[in-house]
Amino acid sequence: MNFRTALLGAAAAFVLAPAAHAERGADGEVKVFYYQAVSTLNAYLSSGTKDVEAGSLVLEPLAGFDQDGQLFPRLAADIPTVENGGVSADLTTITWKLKEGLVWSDGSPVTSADVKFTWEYCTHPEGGCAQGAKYEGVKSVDTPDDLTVVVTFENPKPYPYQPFTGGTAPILQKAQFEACIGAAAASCTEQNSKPIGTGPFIVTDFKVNDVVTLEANPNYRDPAKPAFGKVTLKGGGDALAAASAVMETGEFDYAWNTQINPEQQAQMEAGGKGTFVNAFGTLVERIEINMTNPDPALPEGERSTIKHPHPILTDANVRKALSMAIDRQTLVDVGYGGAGRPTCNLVPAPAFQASDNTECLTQDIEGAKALLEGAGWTDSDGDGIRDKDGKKLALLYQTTVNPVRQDFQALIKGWWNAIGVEVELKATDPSVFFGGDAASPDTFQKFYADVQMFANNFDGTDAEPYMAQYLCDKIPGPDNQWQGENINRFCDPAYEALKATLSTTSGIEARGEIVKKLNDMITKDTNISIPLVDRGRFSAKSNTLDGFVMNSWDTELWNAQDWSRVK
Amino acid sequence: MLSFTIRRLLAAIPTLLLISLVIFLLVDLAPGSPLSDIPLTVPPEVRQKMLAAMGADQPVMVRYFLWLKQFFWIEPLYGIDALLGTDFAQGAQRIISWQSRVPVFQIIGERLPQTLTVVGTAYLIGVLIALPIGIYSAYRQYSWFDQAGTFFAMAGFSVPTFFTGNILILIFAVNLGWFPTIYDTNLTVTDWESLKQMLLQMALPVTVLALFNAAEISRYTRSSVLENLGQDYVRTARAKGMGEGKVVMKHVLRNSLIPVVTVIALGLPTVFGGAIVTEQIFKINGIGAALIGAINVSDLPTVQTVTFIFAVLIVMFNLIADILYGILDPRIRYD
Amino acid sequence: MADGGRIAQGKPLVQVRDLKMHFPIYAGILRRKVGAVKAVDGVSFDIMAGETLGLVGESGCGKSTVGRALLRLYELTGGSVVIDGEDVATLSPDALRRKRPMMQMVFQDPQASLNPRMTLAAIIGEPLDEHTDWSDEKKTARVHELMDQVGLNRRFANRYPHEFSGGQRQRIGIARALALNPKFIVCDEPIAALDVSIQAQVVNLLEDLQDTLGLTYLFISHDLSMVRHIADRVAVMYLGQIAELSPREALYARPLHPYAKALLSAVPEADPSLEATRQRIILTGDVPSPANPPKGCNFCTRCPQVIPMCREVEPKLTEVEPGRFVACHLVGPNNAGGHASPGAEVREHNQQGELS
Amino acid sequence: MTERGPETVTASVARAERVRGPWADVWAQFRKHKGAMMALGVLGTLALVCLVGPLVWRIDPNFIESDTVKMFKMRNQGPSFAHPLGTDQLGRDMLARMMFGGRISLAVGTVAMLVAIFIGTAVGVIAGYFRRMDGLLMRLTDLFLALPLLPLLLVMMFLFRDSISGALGPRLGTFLLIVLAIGLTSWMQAARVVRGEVLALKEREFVLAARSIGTPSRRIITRHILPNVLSPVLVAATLGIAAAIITESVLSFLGLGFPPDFPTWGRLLYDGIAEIRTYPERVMWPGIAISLTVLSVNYIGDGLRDALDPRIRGR
Repeated sequence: MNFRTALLGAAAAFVLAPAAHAERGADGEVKVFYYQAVSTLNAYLSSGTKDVEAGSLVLEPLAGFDQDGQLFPRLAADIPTVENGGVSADLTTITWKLKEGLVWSDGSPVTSADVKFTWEYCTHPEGGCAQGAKYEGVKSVDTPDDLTVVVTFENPKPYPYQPFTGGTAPILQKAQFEACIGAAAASCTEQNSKPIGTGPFIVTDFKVNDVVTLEANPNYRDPAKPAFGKVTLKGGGDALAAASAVMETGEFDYAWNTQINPEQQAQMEAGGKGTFVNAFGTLVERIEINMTNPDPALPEGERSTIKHPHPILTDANVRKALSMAIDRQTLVDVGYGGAGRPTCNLVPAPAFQASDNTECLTQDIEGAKALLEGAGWTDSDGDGIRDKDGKKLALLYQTTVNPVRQDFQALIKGWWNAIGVEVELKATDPSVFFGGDAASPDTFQKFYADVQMFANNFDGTDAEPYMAQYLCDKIPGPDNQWQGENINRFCDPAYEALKATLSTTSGIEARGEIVKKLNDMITKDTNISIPLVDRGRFSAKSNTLDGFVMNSWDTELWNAQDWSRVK
Repeated sequence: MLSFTIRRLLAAIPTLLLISLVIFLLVDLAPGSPLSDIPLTVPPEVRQKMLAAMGADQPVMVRYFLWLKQFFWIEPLYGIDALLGTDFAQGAQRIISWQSRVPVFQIIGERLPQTLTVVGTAYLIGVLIALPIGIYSAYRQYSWFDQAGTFFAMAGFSVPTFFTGNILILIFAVNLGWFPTIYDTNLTVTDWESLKQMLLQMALPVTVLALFNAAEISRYTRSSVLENLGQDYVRTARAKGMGEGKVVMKHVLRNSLIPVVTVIALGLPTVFGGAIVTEQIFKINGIGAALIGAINVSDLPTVQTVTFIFAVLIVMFNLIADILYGILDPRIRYD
Repeated sequence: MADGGRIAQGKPLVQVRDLKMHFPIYAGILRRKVGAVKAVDGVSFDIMAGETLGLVGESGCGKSTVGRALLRLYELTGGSVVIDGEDVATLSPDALRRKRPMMQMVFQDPQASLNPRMTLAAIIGEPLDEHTDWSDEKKTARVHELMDQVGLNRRFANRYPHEFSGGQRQRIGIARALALNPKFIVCDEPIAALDVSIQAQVVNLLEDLQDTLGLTYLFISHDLSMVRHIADRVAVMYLGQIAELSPREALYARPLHPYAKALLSAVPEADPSLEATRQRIILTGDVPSPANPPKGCNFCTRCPQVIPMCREVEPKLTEVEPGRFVACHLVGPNNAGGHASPGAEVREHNQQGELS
Repeated sequence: MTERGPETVTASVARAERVRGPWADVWAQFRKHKGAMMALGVLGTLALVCLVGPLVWRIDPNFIESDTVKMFKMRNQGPSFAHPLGTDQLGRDMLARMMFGGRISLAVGTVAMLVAIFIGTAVGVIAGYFRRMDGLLMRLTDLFLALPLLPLLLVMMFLFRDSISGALGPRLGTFLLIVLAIGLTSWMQAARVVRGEVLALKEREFVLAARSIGTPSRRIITRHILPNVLSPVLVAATLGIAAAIITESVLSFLGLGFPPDFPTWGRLLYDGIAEIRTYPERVMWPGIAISLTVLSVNYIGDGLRDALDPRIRGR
């Protein structure tokens, strides 16, 4: 795809462009479109990406991730490491220093008490904090002085940068939120809609699920920024309308997540009013394979549980053949265009932990047929479907209702039919599929199908919790109300051991090597998960918006303070 | 009449209570979870805590009675407080949206103006178009005007609004660029320029909705007028030598508009429902869009409250239609 | 009361005793029953086989209700209606259905009483469908026979009611009533909706049919001249009760009940000399509401000859002369006609009467 | 006592004296309605194409070239001799898909309407005819009218889809479920109209006349009430087909319609809207098909109403 490389080049050009702002608020209004409208600006009450990103215009964490996934200080003076003494040698404490002279938008100083309060706010048992995972394993947060925060972990943390980093874990002002802790969190409408922050903008008006109006923060730490005096963050509609509003009608300067089909991408780009920007992170569309038997004839409570191994998919050759039959580039060209790239890995980025496995990228129908033939799966009754020991190669293939996924289903069904596998398709409403309702038969955790397709990723750049999903004790079943994350019901002692090693290994490179091995065990070696497409972030940007840099590791609005109007 | 009205109002109470229970159970049975749109990166324990904080893990009847209390007691108290500056509510828990943690009535208050502006204007224009067309069509039955009017009406409710709406957007907003594609809810009319902008952004949705409404009402008007034109009293009036204009305007219209008025009253609440589709197509963040959005993320308090308000509207307008009929048609006596 | 209305000749086909038909009134917010419209309040009479009993009275006096109650088209509030030995008021639904063929009805509005979606043949044939298991041919033959009987051209069998004139429609209604060879027919104002020129034809048809088929009629009408023409005996109703029941000639020559007098004074005389001296009695006041009839005699509020007793005691229908029954305190068996002097009568000549 | 309707009598009489039965009158009147005749032609053509078309045009509507090079050549083609309506983004033949979708949409519309009309007429007649049932049934109707039908439909689809699909197979099961769900949520208007008519009819003397003859209630209803409510029911039915076809498309929107490899016009239209900028014809084909069908059905209803009303017919 030629235009994709062009896009990457364009993105790079913006990074290099000098930020030549003269004066705060001089460039007037910037209009931003989030087709999934913003519900709240408090990231601790909603982990919806749209809410986190909108909130990031106002609230900031101690450190954020840049476009390459590198941590950079926001409220912190610098990034603590073992080398600079910020992280203790036993990996149990991390000490953050706040920038000096920081003030909230109301003019009061930012202190370590605010940071500590934020931790208390999110870990209160009745608060229902959506980002509780960010503070997992934190034993205490101490404030030796106004500018110093010491986070102590219960166990050594090889990766101590989870708390207070990224758009999902911003710092709240203690004075404002003091009364909103615990069960009162939901009643604090005013606070959640108009939080006092340190970011470049402050909220002037908030219409729930509709539009947020912001203006430049008069107390922002860089007196020349932001260049825009006003931000309108509009919501509602769909991706196509969002893309059109930037690329065709020019009503908006930037539209988030404009995932539309490739033909329309090309047509809109030709209009010349804007460009699509993309960046690849860790979101991977994949087919997950059920290692247990989902046969509806089994009694409820035993269906899709480890009691009954899958009759055909436990055969590694079948899984491999299924993967070989897929042409991932075609999937990208049909469904994603610039918003995707084919991949064979569950952890496709950042580079230090992304496996170089590319052997699946070439479709090999004949090879798949031969593999099945060799494994004893032959078409003994001449109906076009392979069988072995009286078991037919017939699969129920489920996913969510989504035009791209239905196209994928149709294409993959065709390829699998070509290698002698019968496929029945099923599509479930996403709110049910991802709903996690233990009573519903259609959730992805219940997995009452043979294979299922969806996308998953991990927060930030640390893949450890992500790889932990494939541990034996995370298998969902009736005993844990189907809440586990190991939806393949994969269980391998070698994998368990390697994952344990990761938990005690520090050092980016060393951890990256382990993640690569874990990744290969799940994909290349066992094919229990068949990665298809690395889905990037894909948004539309007006040609008159300057300074925008796409970021797939933090919020897309991460550098809104640097935006300006093209002169 | 008064006794009838009071009796109907009293009868509406158990009906509404039953409706609220049915809606609550339905919405509760409906597939989906309030946490389905949060990323998979959020672990199960955190999800459990979030559910508990929403109160979503409570048994359904507990939530129902809490909702009843909030809807019929606490929210009115807040309403009184807001009007009179009193403090009867004393900070009692309001109906809070699970998704946004904002009181549902605040959301409704923010959304209603958009819906009323667009739906109200469309309905009004629809009625204004429909009446003359319906009357004249009936008066000149089988004339070319009637044929054209019939075709217009038929086409109006035959062509799905999501089809016409999208085509109109493509032609007039995208290709010609005459109208905006996104409805600006922050726009307030202060001067000629903003008025022009308002009219521009309302043009397409109002056109689509008004045509749809006009189609239906003009059909009713036509058949009602036709029925009356065939009555003896019209023949008598003509025989008396009364002018055609007077016959139609004075006699026929007065009698034939009675059912039309009730149809118009009955139609109003259903228009809110129909507007859901229009709001989706034209990206108007009105009450219908709020409902669809809430359904999509299983935001039960919002779905329950908004649908119940729709139900109240329907019951209310049914009553209004009945009373109107009684007032307008002397033959109808309710006691 | 027990044997009111019986006359010596013939044997009664229909015996009505203390017939009551009350329609409840609900009012108020809770729709409680607050009273009843006493449309028919204690009516008794007999109809002899082969005779025509005229039932007259002003609009709203309950005469049509009597007719419908007789055929149990309403569930009676009280009383009994014995037709040919069986009490229609208490028959089980099944027995009632079997009873239906012998008692039929001709309705007032020939337009409304015919189903606009059925052809003439289907309308006339409906009773046959319901009560016989005849073959189609036999039914068709019977329908044609009936059409001949009422003077309808057979060619019209497939037409719909709207294609006929009022008189023709009433013939259809009569043919339908005759289909099952009934003995007793209630004619509920059968001519009220017809042109005068047609009225005579229909009445003559009814008379002819009575002669040939031996029918018994209850002829309900407010047209006193027509009743005089067709009825053998006449009952005068006022406000749900019978005021007077007398043989036709006697009644028309010398009405006894003050109401009957007033009513009959409105009938024009054919003889111009008599017509010139006819004295019209104009009643004053309004008819009381049947929901709230006056205490005592129902007619006491308007009676020109009212005495204090009338306002206290309800008069009973008694035989004051052979074959003549009157419900009036002034007209006892001993003083029949004794108070016939028109002392308190108001004489007027204008036409604004209460009688239609 | 045999249960013979009036038609039998009429028919035999007709044989004897008149060749033209009442339905011939209806047809004669119907033919005068130009719009209705044209609509009948259009609908007939559409239905014929959908029903017979696939026997002639034998391309599998779900056929995708598994060889990706060939598949790419076949994608997004405009109208051509090989594909008169072009192909979609996966190279599937649009004509075949349209014909296949038409079958489902027409069937859903018709059957769902029948269900709705059956329930609506039954409720309306019972409520109007039997006083004791009136209050209860009308409250029930109000209740249904006041319910938010979208969630109701969703719940019905959710609760019963698996069990019905299990018993009858995913296609027949889903079909029945959709049809029943639409029918069960759209009978109220018909019920109210019918009840009103029945209340008025019940007071007409011909009903009284039938009772005096001894016609039992059930036959008064079938013989005298039902034929006279035919006109409003037909109007309701035409609107019902229209509504059902559109409701089915809305369900397809929400992913609760047929399986994804089972195209209906509603689903094709919805899929097409995502590509309206690049391939507007993908929206136009199903959009026009739905609109034409619904328009035709409405016109036919209009013509039928005129033709069935003896008062109009007499003029």
